[in-house]
Amino acid sequence: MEHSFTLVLFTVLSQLAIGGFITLFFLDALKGKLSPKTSQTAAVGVVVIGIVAVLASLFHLGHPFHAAKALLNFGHSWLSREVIFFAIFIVIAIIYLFVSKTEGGRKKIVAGLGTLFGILTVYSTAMIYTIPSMPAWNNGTTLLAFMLTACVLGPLFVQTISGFTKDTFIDCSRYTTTIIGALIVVNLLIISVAHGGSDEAVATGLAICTSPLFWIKAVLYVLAFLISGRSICNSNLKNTNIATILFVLMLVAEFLGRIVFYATGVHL
Amino acid sequence: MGKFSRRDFLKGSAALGALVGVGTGVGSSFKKTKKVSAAGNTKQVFSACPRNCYDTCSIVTTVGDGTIKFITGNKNCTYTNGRLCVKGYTYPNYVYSPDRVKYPMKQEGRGTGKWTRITWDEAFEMIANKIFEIKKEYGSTLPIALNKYSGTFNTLSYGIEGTLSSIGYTTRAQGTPCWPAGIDSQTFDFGTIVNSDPEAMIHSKYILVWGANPAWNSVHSMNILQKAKENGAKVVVIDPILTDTAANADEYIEIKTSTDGALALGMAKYILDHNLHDMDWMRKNSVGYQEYLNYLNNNITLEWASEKTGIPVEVIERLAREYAAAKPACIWIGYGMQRHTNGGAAVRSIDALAAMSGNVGVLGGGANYAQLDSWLVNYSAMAMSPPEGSGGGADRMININNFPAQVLDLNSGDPNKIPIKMLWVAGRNPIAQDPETSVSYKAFDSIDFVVTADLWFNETVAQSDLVLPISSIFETWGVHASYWHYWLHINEPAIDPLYETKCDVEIAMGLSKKMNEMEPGSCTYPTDRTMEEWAAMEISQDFLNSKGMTSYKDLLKTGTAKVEGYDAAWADGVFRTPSGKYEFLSEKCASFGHHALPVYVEAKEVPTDRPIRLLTPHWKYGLHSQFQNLSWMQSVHNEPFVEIHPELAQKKGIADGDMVKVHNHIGFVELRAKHTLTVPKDAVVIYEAWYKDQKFNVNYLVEATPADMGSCATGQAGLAFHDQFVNIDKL
Amino acid sequence: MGMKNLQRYYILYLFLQKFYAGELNRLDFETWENLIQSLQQDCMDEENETIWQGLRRFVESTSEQQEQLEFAFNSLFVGPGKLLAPPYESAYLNENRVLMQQETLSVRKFYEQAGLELICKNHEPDDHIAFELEFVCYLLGQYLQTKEKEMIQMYHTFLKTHLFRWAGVHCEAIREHSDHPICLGIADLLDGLIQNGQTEETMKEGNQNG
Amino acid sequence: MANQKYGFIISMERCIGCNACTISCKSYYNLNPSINRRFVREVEETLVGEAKRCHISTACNHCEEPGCAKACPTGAYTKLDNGIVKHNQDRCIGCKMCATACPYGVPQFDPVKKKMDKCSLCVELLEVGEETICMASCPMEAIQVVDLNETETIGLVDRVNGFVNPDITKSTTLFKLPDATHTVRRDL
Repeated sequence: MEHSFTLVLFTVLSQLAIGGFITLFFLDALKGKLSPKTSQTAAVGVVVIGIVAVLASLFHLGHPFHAAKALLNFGHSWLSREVIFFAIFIVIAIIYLFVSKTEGGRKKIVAGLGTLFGILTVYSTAMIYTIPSMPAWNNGTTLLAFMLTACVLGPLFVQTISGFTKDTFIDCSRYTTTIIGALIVVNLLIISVAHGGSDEAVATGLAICTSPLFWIKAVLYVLAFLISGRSICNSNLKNTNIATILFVLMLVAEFLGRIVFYATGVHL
Repeated sequence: MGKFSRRDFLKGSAALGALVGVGTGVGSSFKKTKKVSAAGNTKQVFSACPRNCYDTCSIVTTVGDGTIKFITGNKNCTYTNGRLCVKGYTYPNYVYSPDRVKYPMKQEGRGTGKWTRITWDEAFEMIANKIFEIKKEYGSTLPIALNKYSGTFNTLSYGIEGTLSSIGYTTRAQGTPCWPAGIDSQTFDFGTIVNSDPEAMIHSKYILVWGANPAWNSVHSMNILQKAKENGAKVVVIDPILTDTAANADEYIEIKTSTDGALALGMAKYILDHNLHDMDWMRKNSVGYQEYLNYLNNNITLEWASEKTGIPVEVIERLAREYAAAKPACIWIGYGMQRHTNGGAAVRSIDALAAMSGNVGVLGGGANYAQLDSWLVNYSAMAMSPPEGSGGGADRMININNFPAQVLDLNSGDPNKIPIKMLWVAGRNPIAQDPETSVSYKAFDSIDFVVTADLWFNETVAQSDLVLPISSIFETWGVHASYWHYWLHINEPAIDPLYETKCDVEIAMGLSKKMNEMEPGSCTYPTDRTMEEWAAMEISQDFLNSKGMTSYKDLLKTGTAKVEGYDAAWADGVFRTPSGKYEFLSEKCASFGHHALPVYVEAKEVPTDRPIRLLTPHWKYGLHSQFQNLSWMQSVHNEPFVEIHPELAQKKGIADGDMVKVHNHIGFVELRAKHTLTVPKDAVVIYEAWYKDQKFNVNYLVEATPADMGSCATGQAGLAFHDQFVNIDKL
Repeated sequence: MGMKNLQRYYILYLFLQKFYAGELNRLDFETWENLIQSLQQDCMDEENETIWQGLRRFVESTSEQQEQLEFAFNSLFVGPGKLLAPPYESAYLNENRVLMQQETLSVRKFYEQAGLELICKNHEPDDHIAFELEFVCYLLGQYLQTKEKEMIQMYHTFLKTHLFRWAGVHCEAIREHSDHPICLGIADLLDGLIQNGQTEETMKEGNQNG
Repeated sequence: MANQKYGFIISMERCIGCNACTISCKSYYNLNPSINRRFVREVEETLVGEAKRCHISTACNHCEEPGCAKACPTGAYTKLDNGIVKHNQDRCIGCKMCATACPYGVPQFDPVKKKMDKCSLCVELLEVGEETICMASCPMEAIQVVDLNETETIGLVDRVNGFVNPDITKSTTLFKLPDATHTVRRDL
């Protein structure tokens, strides 16, 4: 697909921001496990990444200055919904910046709402691509893959931030390993579903399997899975440096994966 | 406006003084005006397409603000029904392309690209000087050659022949590449070419389209075929290629290339054996029928015909039975099947089949090839006499189909031969379109001075000393007739000529004026007429009378009018042969070295080292080197390809879409292979076309092999374009 | 904007106009050198580096190169081959690279609003750069002489809505297809004028806003 | 107006794949060279019976449930009562989602306007009782624009092998499939 790099940036970055925010919801708002500095820094990161994502997405448009018109078809268009949900998400993330220092219900409500709109955004993004004219995308794997991107990058992002803020390390190794495992399974699923589908889906499957980027991603997945898995039982590996390495590996892997996603989609 | 002199406000400027001294002043390109042009001010005028095409369409051009807005077909013409073809619709793109040749320009060293813009006056002076120089040295203008053909069939474009005639006796590229063998055949059989009005095919019960592809080359006739089919006629296509015409027919019969004569004779034999022939018609209207029938009886069997053509005996029998039973049945004889070393003989056999089965002179019947009877024009722009005292005695003819080789021969330095010193090219791109491209380059190199008149920069212009910019039909007057249908169109200018373009007659007048200024009496071309007057002079009184018109102005009301009386060609039984009858046995034919009867002539043998036949038919998005170069056409197609049957491709290890090299002893081309079941297994098909900015030129593979006939009616034999053999390899 | 600037622009536009009208193609080398020298003198106050780069290219061109100018000029702007850097506005702005469409007609309309019409209307496209430059010189000349505000306004609008909209791409085409120092210098000159125009535009806006 | 439902009927029996429709439409609407509103495609040679050349000419199929309208974030597409799927270019921001969503790949990105472009069924011509440009230009009269509510559709099909399944968005274009041509081929 043409002009897809801006879409790669938007989808991966928005999912990273949303994953990061949901992590804040759990670790900060619900459990209070993060230092104010970490949660503040992470929240700023979420907002900045979210805005970068929005700016990137504008470059995809023929007329970026008329982007506001994209809100008009909320009733039918998943793209309109995505835009609106993500805009609300960013606004809530900004509000969270101000309430994160406080304690109690208000913070939880804000974080909960942000999480809700974040999930709605990822769902809308996935639905944009779950369309009959793109047979390989037209199934649950698109949604699964997008959700998992958010799930894997979010906690790793917050862990990485906590490294910078010299916060105490929160161990998520079981969780991370599970999600990376799930990603590997979903990727196998995508290929097998494609191979069993229409001519165009088969062509997509073939294009994925022959893409060098896909194989680089596969290597990164396996590497990240091994490191993360090893850190479950090896307490020497439970530290923010390892988390940062995993974050970089998975971020690169998701970028490559998304490039492959757009490049191999075969239209009816 | 007045020129700007050094103004007070620019006191002290050093550059201004220098600049003011150069050229014209500021504002001198403009004049004062009060009006602001209103949008939406449109008018419609009649134009006509002058291309070398069966359909020669009348066009309605919508003009606004002095520019072409849109073009459509002229509904007054029932043949086209107000529709054009894909090529015609690209004309706005054609006229307004920034890449047209705009001004007269001269080149310092042919092929160098070092072009200088000159005025028309300078161009005329250059040409005139060269003519005088040649005349002085050789005592005649015979070393001046004209190579002009079918780039435009506007009758005013024959002004270029007139130009050369008006300066003296010159050398002419004579003949026509594409259809002369068939013309000769019909000249021997009927006396000349006359086809029934193609619109009358609607009355036919059975139509054999034999070696023609109207779906691509005569799309309005294709529509008539379709309507005839919907009326209940059976349409059968006989062709080596399963064309788009064949695809829309009831039946397609794949014939082995160059064996069409054998099929016609086989069918005639069956008809004779089963007493389905029209003895009465033959007795009354023909000579030599007994000899012909004897030849069928003694020499032809269906098994033989089947073996030659590759068509099963029972199919030939059925075809013959259906053809003879359907009344009326017509045959459309295409130009493809006569581009062979036995092509003329094949057309004679088909003519004979139509005649013996009683289908000549019948509404909805006929052996339809072409006609020139509708050209009720005076050729007044062409018919010029040489100046008094011209040397050389008469024009010298050289074969257009072997032009480069003949030029090289004349220029070989033999003192007994008058060489070609100057060449005028018009309405042609011979370097790209003639066979044996590499020989063409050599021939051009041997000529001192080359003038090319064209709208586009092409290979031939690149090899010229001087290029003259030509106006399109939308910028000039014209009178246009077809060699197939019977409509005569007038073409009035839709817009002013862009840049400094001129039509051929204006060039002739300009040159004449210059030559007579320099040497009074050296050119006879009249210089005192407007283009409208020239156009008016072209339309013959016969035509005006037959339509009840008093002047060309009446024709301007409808843009077009049909010459009547040709619903069924030869219905009056008056043939234009020496005997006045249809001649199965033609002494005239024999006098040109052929058999007097329409006998079978063996096809050219397939060389063992080049076993694959190369067919190079016309292309649907272009006409020779025209149209395929336009950006609109490029938006639907812009890459040459070779069609190959998957079985042949498999033997050669060529996958669909592979780059291949098609080559023979004279050259090669490289292009993409396209698998298709619609071509024969022993041939490949490359469509001839000129792609802008691409190296592709199929003529690197085409040898100047003459067809068997053509020299009687057109002066020179045609070209056996389809008797070419190649090898093909994956790259 | 200072009168001096406008006077200098007038000279530069006039120079470009003469160039595109083909009138500098056959100058003898001495006349050419004198012209360029005096052009440099006139441009002493010019601060735009691109314009100076162009002027320096002119000086650097040798007499052999200057003799070849016409060939280079024709292959870029005249033909007979495919134009490598078409000198027509519509060749860049029309979607089909087709001349004499609405793009050309809107230039025609502009001329008409200034009370002018091309003598060769409908024969040469109105949007040939030589005509556009001549028109620019006309407006500027009128203003410098009469100080009529309307003229300078039209001058700015014409540059903004026509010449400057496409001349940049045209300059790129020259750079891509030519290595002739004079043609490259012309591209620099034109680009420099566009840059100055943009700077002035921003300054003007700044002034208005401020 | 309300009772009309405009749609295309394409006679593949008549279509010869010449692209006259594409070019005349391009000329009338002065489209960018890189985009077209009509598409002429070669379809399987063995579509009906023995192998032969087969073409299909289509434009926007003015679907009953247009995928473009669902995908477009600005609501630039509207399915009108008269059957036409109208694209309002003033609203378009050039996000290209419609091109992805349309099963036929109809909307195209105009690189100059930076907006999408597609067939409007020449609505302004239809409204004054004239034929669409493609219909009036086709030299084979293979293209018809009809009121589908008033037209006999027996013998017509809504799908052609090799062209996309009409079920997804309920394409309204109907086709007359070509008859089989009896062919006699040489054995080699």
